[in-house]
Amino acid sequence: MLKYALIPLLPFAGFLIAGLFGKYLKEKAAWFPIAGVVGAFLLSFSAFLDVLGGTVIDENLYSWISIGSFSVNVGIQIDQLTAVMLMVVTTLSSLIHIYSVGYMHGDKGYPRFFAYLALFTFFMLVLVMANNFLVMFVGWEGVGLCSYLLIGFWYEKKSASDAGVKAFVVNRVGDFGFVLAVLLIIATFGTLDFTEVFAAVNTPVADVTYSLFGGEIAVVTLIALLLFLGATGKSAQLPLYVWLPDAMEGPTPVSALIHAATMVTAGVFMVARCAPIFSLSEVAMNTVAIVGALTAVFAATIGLVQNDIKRVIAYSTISQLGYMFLGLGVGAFSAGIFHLTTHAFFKGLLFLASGSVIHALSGEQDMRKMGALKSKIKITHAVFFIGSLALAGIFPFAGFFSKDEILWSAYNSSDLGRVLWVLGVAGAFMTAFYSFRLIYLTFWGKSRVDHEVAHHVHESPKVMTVPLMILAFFSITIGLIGMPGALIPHANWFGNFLAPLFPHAEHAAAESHGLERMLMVFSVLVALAGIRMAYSFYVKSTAIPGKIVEKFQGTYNLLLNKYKVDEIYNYIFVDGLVHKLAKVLHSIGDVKIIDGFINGLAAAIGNTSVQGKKFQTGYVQQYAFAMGAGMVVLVGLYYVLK
Amino acid sequence: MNTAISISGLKALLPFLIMTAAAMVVMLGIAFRRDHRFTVLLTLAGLALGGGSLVFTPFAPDRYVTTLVLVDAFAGYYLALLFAAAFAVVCLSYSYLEIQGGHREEYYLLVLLAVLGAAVLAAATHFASFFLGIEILSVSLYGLTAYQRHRDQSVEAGVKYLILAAVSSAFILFGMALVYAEVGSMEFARIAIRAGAAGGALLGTGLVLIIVGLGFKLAVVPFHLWTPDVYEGAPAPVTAFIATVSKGAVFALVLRFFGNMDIRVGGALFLIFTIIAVASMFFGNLLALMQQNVKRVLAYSSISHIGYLLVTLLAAGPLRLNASAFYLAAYFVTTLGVFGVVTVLSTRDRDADKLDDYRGLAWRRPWLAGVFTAMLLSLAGIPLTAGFIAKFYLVAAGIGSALWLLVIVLIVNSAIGLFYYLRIIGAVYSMDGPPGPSMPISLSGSAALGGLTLALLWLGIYPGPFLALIGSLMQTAH
Amino acid sequence: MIPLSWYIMLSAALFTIGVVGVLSRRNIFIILMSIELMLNAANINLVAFSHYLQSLTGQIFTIFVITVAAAEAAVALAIIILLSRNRGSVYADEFNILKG
Amino acid sequence: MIHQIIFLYFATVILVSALLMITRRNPIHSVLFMLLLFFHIAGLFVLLNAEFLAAVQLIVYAGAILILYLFVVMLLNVDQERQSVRANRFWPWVAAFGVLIAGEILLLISRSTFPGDAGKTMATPGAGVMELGQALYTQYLVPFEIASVILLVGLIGAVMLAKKAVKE
Repeated sequence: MLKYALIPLLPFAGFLIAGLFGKYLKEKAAWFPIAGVVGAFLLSFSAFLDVLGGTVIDENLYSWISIGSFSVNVGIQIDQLTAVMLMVVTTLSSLIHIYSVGYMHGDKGYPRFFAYLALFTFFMLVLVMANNFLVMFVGWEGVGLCSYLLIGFWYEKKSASDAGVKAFVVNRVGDFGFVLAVLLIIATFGTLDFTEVFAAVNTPVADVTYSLFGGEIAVVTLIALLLFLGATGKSAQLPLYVWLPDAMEGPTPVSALIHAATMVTAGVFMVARCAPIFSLSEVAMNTVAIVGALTAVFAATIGLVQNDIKRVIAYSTISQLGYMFLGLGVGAFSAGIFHLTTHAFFKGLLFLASGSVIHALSGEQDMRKMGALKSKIKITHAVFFIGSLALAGIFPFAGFFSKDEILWSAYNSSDLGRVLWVLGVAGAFMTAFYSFRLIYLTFWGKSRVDHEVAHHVHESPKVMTVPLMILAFFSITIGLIGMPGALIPHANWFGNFLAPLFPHAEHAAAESHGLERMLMVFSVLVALAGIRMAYSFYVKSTAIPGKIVEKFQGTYNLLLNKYKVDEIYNYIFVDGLVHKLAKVLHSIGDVKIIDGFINGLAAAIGNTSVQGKKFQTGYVQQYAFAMGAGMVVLVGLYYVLK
Repeated sequence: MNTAISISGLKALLPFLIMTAAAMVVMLGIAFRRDHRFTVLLTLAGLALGGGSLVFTPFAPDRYVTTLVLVDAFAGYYLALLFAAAFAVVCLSYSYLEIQGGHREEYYLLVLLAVLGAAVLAAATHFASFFLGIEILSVSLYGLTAYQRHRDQSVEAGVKYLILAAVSSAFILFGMALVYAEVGSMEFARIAIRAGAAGGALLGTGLVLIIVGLGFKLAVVPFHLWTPDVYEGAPAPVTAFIATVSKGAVFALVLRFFGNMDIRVGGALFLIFTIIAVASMFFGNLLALMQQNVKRVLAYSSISHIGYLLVTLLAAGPLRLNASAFYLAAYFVTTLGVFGVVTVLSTRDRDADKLDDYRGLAWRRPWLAGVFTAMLLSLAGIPLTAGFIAKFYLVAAGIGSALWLLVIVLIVNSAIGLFYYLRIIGAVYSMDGPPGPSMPISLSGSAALGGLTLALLWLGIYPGPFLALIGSLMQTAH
Repeated sequence: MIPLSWYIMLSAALFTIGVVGVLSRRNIFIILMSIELMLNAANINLVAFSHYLQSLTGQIFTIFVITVAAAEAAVALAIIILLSRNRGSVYADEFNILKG
Repeated sequence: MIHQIIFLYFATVILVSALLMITRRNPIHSVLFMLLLFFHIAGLFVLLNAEFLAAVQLIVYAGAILILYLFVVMLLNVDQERQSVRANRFWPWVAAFGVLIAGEILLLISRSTFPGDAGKTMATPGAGVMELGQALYTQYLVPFEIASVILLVGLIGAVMLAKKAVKE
């Protein structure tokens, strides 16, 4: 099965060609990454069929590092979970590559863009195909790196480079958790191989406790929590979600591929992959569920009032990722992955479609300057509508099946689960509201488009609309693969497919089909109510929102300002102690780069750097003095300790 | 105690003799024919011969030559590393100096002699060879640093390095005298035994003074202040030499000298090294963040890298020698590669050390930019490069000894460090920048860079055989 | 006879004077000579210990130190000549273009 | 007793001339005090039965190195020194720092024990030189050769740096 090692390597080859020869190939450079990614898609499909036929691949290609008795292999593992991820990643990546041909046309960084995109795909594929933690880490770091490079793709724009820095800093915090978890795994189990680690978690080897902050904590819980910290960074969950909305500064295809369909779901994938570890720790599972549910609601409330079309979708992504974690946290791993799959299609669709809108409006992203576009860009409107229905969870669109399975699992799991279910339903209401608010503001009502822009409004070329239509098709149909048992017994093909991986997952009681059906109807009604409310607010009587805003001015502003989280972060880290130092910093160095630091933690670090530079006076005798002082201190220390 | 040198002893000294002979031959060569290319070829031949002679050198765990020099597998490994690094430096120097005018030939003579000094350090087991090795290295470096006589920066860097290195030598010397007073011997083995048992105040102070001096050579906090200035002022290939050969040889010596001592957890030496390591990691990375000068960024980054490397000194167990051996190899390849790019981009008038020199490099010279990116990512410890494996090895050695504090500090610092490497990479791939390519890259420069890049990827993607080699070499060393 | 601690005290005092000279004087000549003071302080120690320990190592080491001092002085003075030629100054605190 | 008096004399002169060396305004005066200091260190070496080293100290240190300094000092413009400030602006701090170091070393000595056989002399006077030579050319042959290399380095370095630039 060595040929499957080519799955990541083909995009990589595309990256090399586009990167090294892009200068000469100009816009032809795009074809190599596309060929690579499509090739990877075909191979993935073949692998998927293999897995479907019952062949699970877990092979070591060669020994990468061997240190004493400890060794790490470079290996691939294609089981059910990986097969699903492979299909999602390669399909989306292929479509988005093709779409970008049209979207990026004429951009001066054209070859570079495709090189980055192919490189990203390579790392994402490494991440999902890894058979041990270290290879997974390779992918994990790699996608983060590409994300950073792609967010700051237009660094002529200061906000883009700021956003890149923010994403960088936040993700580093998450990665720190991931790395520590990996090290703990080495220290505890002496191996990083998935199979071996998961086999060992139930044995006495794992009976280690660490005392932390005065309490005892089992090593499995500690590992799970650290891994989850990594996941919250990568998948933009509370409290590390702040980077994702800003990451929308990148080109729209990037937002679609990285910040909606693939990279941000890496955290979900990783938690699902480590299900054997998580399942052993109730604390960790509850943490995952609670963080997921809270994020789902929290991000949805912010999404209600955003005016930037991409930001609305970004907050909805955070919210939907929250649903996925909610599913994982209540033990419904396959439901979480199912939602990941459907979400990848409809959210990818929404991003690309919004890209098409932005393309049509010559770069305008503010919904207050849109409206009445539905007749001008018909295809885009149609697919946008389909995507929104899927996102809102309307039967029989894709989002309905996956979201409902998660909510049902939550309801069924425990008392805590019922509370989380309430949160989830509230989130679903808001999701329906803001996604249709988006539709109505953008496509319906009166036109608020600037006059110069209005003349140029045009439908996107075929190379962009065809991928949109393909995604729209999937957004309608993909949900059917996970038909809940309550509607058609034993038709949940997706759940059965993944079932061998999650034997420990809690299965909903079979006899409560009636209740499940009732809850389904309820949540669809809730979503419809949300749509209806959006309709009356933004189409029928557009005065209502204004009145509400007046009445709840404080709440509205709070939401509009994203709960002032950025401000609070800034307040703590920037305006507090380090404020003055930050000013010094500002005046000394390159404003562009330094402004990037003025975001929380980074500012403090930057200040230390500037303060530290003052030691570097350039006077040789002061250097010698530092040496002498160091000597005196060290000798003194030696005495004290001796 | 054998007092005279036997024939087998002479055989064991083969690499040293060849290096000395090479210096003589090059000197005579210059006398007969003052030609840049000719001198470089002679130098390279000498280094290759020295490296080749390692195959015939009878390394053995107890191959002492008069208690002053121990030619074992440990020394052999570091000799090979030093010779290889010097080979790359000479290749890069050729491309750097070819565009400079004047008499350039003595430069290579000093490089050869400095390598000899470094080689002596790697094999030293006695204060006499220790001190002389370090002095040959330093005195050659005074000359090399100030080589660009017409540039104020170069001369200033030379004078700073001169004063501080001389002071640090004086510290080392005074420390040696104190250690000698208490132990009554200058052999490492005896000192280690005494230090492990009941070291008195004289011995302790002596060791601290030696740490100060070695800390200067390694550029660790608080003895690091010279590093950015000298890195910036010295000619780019010399900076590469200081960063690799000089520091590598000194670290080999540190391993030899302190490695045999019982550095107990919680003991004074342990704490001192921990403080130095942690301070170096943080200082280096934090100060690099705001730098606009690429050579200074690399200087600060080297400070933090030595901080990382000190973890191996504190770790217990057999892994640490392997870890440091691999780390240094990866660090050599990476550092030489980075400075190689700086070297080939330098012009007759100035070194390419401004961030702006690299802006948009990817569009002018995609291959060179690719090499540069790979090297920077390796410095940052990104997977698929040698730097990642090296750092992983370090961390593995660290958690093997439960040095959680150091390991966590190391990870936090890698995170900070990545930022400034990415900043340079960002500049390389930005769309603005000076237009048009300047002069072509010389053959020797591109050959060296190509070789280093291959080595980087080989060590990063398929390090198995190399790790096994290190494992077998270091096993006999202990 | 003379206690060994006297020698150590003498050499320590000399070393300290050397350090102070290096750190405080502006003229690079004096700085270099102060470094020679530090080396000589170490030499006194080495010879004294060699005497008291009945071991020749210290004396032989001192010969090496003097050799090193000679080589170092040669290069150091060459650099000083270069400095005064290029910049017309031999004051340590006037060399300050490399910093930050 | 007589030894102690001789030692005290040497020590006093050494320290006083060292202090004068680092405080003189005129570098030539400093060099001369340095010369005085070297002579007295050589005297100490004789006191410690290291006659050969005493000779080396005088011939190499005082005779060669110091004279080299003197040459260069006189080669360059020394008058300048007479008008300019001697010490940098930190010198009081540095002096205080020196006191700190001295204090630390005193503390160290008070805590140390020294070899009990203090005061013994080396074998017979004169024989030291022979033993020294034997050791130098057998056991210490390797570092001896290395030491010759370091002189070569000094030679090349000095020539390379101080030579006149060639015109192209």
